Amino acid sequence: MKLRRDPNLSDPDALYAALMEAHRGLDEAASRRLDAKLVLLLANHIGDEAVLKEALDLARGTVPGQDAAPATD
Amino acid sequence: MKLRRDPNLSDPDALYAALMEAHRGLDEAASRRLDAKLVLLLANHIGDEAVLKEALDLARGTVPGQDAAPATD
Amino acid sequence: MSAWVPPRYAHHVPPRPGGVEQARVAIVGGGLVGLTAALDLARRGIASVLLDEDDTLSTGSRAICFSQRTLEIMGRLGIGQRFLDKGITWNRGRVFFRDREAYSFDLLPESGHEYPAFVNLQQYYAEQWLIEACEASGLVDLRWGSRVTGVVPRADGAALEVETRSGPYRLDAEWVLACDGVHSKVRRALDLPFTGQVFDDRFLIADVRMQADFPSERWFWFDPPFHPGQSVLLHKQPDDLWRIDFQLGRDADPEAEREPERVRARVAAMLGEGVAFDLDWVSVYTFRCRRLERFRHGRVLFLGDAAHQVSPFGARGGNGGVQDADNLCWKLAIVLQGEAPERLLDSYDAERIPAADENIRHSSRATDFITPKGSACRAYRDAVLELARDLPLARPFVNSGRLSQPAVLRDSPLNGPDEAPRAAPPGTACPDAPILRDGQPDWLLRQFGQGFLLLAREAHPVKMEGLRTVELRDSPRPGALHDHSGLAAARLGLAPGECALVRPDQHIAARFATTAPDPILAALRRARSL
Amino acid sequence: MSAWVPPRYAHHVPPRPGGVEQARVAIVGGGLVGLTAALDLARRGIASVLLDEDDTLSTGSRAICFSQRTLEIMGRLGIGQRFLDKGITWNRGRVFFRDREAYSFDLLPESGHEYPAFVNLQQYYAEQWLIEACEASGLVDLRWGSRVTGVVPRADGAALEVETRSGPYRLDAEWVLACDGVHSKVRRALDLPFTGQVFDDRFLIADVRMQADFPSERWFWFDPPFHPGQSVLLHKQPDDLWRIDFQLGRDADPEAEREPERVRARVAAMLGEGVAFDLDWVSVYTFRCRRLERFRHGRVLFLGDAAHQVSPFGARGGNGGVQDADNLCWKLAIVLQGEAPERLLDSYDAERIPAADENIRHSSRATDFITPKGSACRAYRDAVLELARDLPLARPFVNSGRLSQPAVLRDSPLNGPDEAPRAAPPGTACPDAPILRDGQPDWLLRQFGQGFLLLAREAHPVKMEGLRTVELRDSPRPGALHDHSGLAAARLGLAPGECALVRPDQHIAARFATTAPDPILAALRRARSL
Repeated sequence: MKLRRDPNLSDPDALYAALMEAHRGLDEAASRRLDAKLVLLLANHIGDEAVLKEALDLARGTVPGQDAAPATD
Repeated sequence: MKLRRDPNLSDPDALYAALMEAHRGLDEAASRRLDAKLVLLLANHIGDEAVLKEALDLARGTVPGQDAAPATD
Repeated sequence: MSAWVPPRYAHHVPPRPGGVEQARVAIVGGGLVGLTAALDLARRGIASVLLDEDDTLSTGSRAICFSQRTLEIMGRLGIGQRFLDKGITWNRGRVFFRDREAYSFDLLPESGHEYPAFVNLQQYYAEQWLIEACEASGLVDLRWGSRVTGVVPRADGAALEVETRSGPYRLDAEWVLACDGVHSKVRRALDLPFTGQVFDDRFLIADVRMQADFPSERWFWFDPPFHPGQSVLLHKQPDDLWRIDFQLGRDADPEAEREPERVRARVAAMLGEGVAFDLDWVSVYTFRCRRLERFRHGRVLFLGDAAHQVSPFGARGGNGGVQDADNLCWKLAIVLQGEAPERLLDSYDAERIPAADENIRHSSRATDFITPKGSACRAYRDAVLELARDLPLARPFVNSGRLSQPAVLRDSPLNGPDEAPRAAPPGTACPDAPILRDGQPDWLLRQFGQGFLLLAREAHPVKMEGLRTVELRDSPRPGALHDHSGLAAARLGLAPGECALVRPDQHIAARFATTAPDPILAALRRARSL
Repeated sequence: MSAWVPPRYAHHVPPRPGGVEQARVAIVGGGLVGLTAALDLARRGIASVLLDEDDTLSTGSRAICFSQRTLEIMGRLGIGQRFLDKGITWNRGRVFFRDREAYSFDLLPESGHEYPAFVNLQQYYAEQWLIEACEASGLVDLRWGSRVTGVVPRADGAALEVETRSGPYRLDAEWVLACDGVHSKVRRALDLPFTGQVFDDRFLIADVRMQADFPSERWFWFDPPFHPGQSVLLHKQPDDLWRIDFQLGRDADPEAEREPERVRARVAAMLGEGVAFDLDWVSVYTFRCRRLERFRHGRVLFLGDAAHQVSPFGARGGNGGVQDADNLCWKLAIVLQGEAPERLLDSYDAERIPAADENIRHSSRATDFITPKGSACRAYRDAVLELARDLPLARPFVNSGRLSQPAVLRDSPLNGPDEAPRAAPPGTACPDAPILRDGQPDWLLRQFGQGFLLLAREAHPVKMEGLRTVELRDSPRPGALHDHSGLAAARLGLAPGECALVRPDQHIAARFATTAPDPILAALRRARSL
């Protein structure tokens, strides 16, 4: 399986807002743990190591985007 | 769909090591961005808002674990 | 091009200073929303008295972006073409992060609409055209230089204390529409709480006059080299004016930031050396996202900023207020005309409070994205922007303002059945589409008029009381609209034989699988709270 | 119980001080690994000279946890039962985070093995039993008080300079096994780089003698209240001894931390007031994870800590070294016996370097988890521990040491075909299982002896040169092993008619769908590098 690179959420704003709300009021260490937990929970849910590696490479910026055309949508 | 609560990775140590390796040498802000990117990439891949909400609730600790039995495996 | 000089309107002179006058409808506030309401009522044959403390138009670009839905409303009111002729049409936005473009987007990739996604226009032009149309209607008593100093609500209306240069008087109105803005005197007179979220960041608006070759696009910079750590928004306006919004941060000194030399330095840093420009208007502002608990208080109804305040990101202030007027005026008109009970006006709350909440939600989220507080918010914001260039999946998260969309009144008590659910469910503003009328190109929404309407595809409904019928046909037919492109049927999701009940504000009230009259008439009664 | 007093062995007196002696095999270092190698060679009929600079056993618990695979090797060498009789058997581990248990785990939930997952035992007991068995074999020339001061490699062996109390001498050995530990003199004499990752944290080991009712489990605390911010590991040993490892952090002063009163205070904080205990042994250590580039250098071969160093988390030091000996000795024996070419020894590198890398990888990862550096590492570590109590999915991430598992020699050049891939592919240490022999309960691995073996299920292979055959039968049959529980077939993944070629070190070399002799003999040749 490959990591999805197309938008795949019905309401990305709602997810983003929920993430921001979850971090609200946390101290720095707790905020970092929250992200770490999310990464681990979501990674475990996905389970597919190839997908996770692709996500990690993209997050690190070590893989050039496959979208070589001008970045428009 | 529900968030998987059972171990679902063939090599969790390898994923964990890859995460640590990805963070190595990053300053605090870059390290935070890396986690944020991972959360967003994985969340988009999953796409299912109910699963993501469950993960967010678990990460925040706002939902009691469903595993009420003594924590052994 | 020389600077535009606003008109001055004559101060109203009350015929009997110190006396008492009557009005069926008093509108407080002659800005964009109050004028729209006055014209909408006039189009429905309802006279109103409009009170405005000033004697001229607003200054500066202000509600610069007029959305497609607002333009359609202005079209219904008869002045849509003026917006098209004068306004700067744009559909494309570009987002920059630091020193490069993150991505660009089209707001309305589809053609086949009379109006574009947005036009940019100084608010004063819109006000001027509305005033001209109000005056021409003969039904709007425009009273400039008239300050409301007191409001006493009553069961049958409200008593307004009005001050003029020539002295005070009392205006007893059966209905009061409070359109007097974010610092609404009516709201304060009624001592109504106006609560919500406070944002600390200060912003600077500069209207800059110059010859420049930026395209007609919305450009948004996150953390640009010329204004590090902050955001900047650029919009083109008519008359060689450019609107620039600079985020200033929380610690900015508003007095110092208004100094022309300081503003000029900021603009020069952005435009680069050697670009000549004049400052046309400058404002430093902060904002909140808040609203009244209810917009209807008996015979006093609140519209626009008087009812709800949003952040400027998303052009949801002016457009939201125009939709308030669009929603309220047909209801008030048929109540005054005896065709509906007064309780119909409760649906103004039921419909426009969710819409206001949607606007507040979107504009709050945009503000959180544009002015991230705390390391997590900033990390996610910058993560999104870094990913957006290469990864389409990240772009929906980029939030430089969710630009105003017409509210879908999903849960309205006025909505009837959805017998054939496809596109455009009940509560949706009816989408426009090109049609042929008698073989001539025209637009669907232009055919709607000001009343209730039954829009049927490939059907010939029986005549029903209080309901005009419009037939959409797949091929030319006398007296029917020819949906030659198929876009009308597609956007409405109407199969042959199906029909939709459309309200006077062009929102779909109900959808029917057949043109059998009983359910249609039941829905028409429901849409009038009968 | 009084403290155990280690034996003293007589210093070796060279017959001709200053002279030259010969040996086929010289083993440098009489610790756990050197003694295991000497005994393994002896079991195969190969005599060796073992040189150790000291005259007694090691002190303290040291390589405390002996894994199942090590116990099986000791079983093959004839001393497995002593480990079972004396050692503390444990299968369960508990992990605590701050003030509560995060979870617990079973290392070997399945029964049907002669040996448990681990026994805990002071290293000196293992050494003592090995020495006794070496002495009894008559094939090991144990030379105590013999320090190697120089090594000169040659094409046909190496010249060792040996110092004794009675004077020096030279030992010309055809083969040298360097088992002289992390500070290997042989390695230094050959000037071989020994490189890898440095870890800065200091740890304290305390062997504590007390009467306590902790169960026979491995307990690991992350950030416990009695030792905040650090980790602690508790293991039970025989003789009322308890091994406690305290993480001390990077800035600890090793001299000060060794002070008995300081150690006593740490132990008392952990055990609580009123628990009487004696300190038996104390050590402060740091560690690295590193290895030689190659373990074979001509006729000099490196084993155990002399070849590779790991962190102590996971019990991979001692167990890894014992597996080195297990891997090397049969190869060296058949080379010396003329049954295989010298190049067979290259497979020691090919097989044990990946195994060492696996041990280093696991122990490095555990160290990273136990001693997180930087905010991201700590956040993930604590996130895992917080989630682990309620969510099974988080538990596999908890890494308090990945306890030693036998290496699977997947990519070994000695591996033959896998004609019927199921469980236990070529390269796997053959799993044990209960069987009946002549109706009597016994264990599968006990039947294997020291040579190559063909293990067939429900088949009667023809007699093949150099290959003993063992038949597994589903029902009793004279001369065959009765797999009464079916566990042998299941764990080996052998269907009826299939067979597996097993090496002298009990590793599966190849698997066959039938007992046709040609492919089997080809695999046997390959497993001997012929």
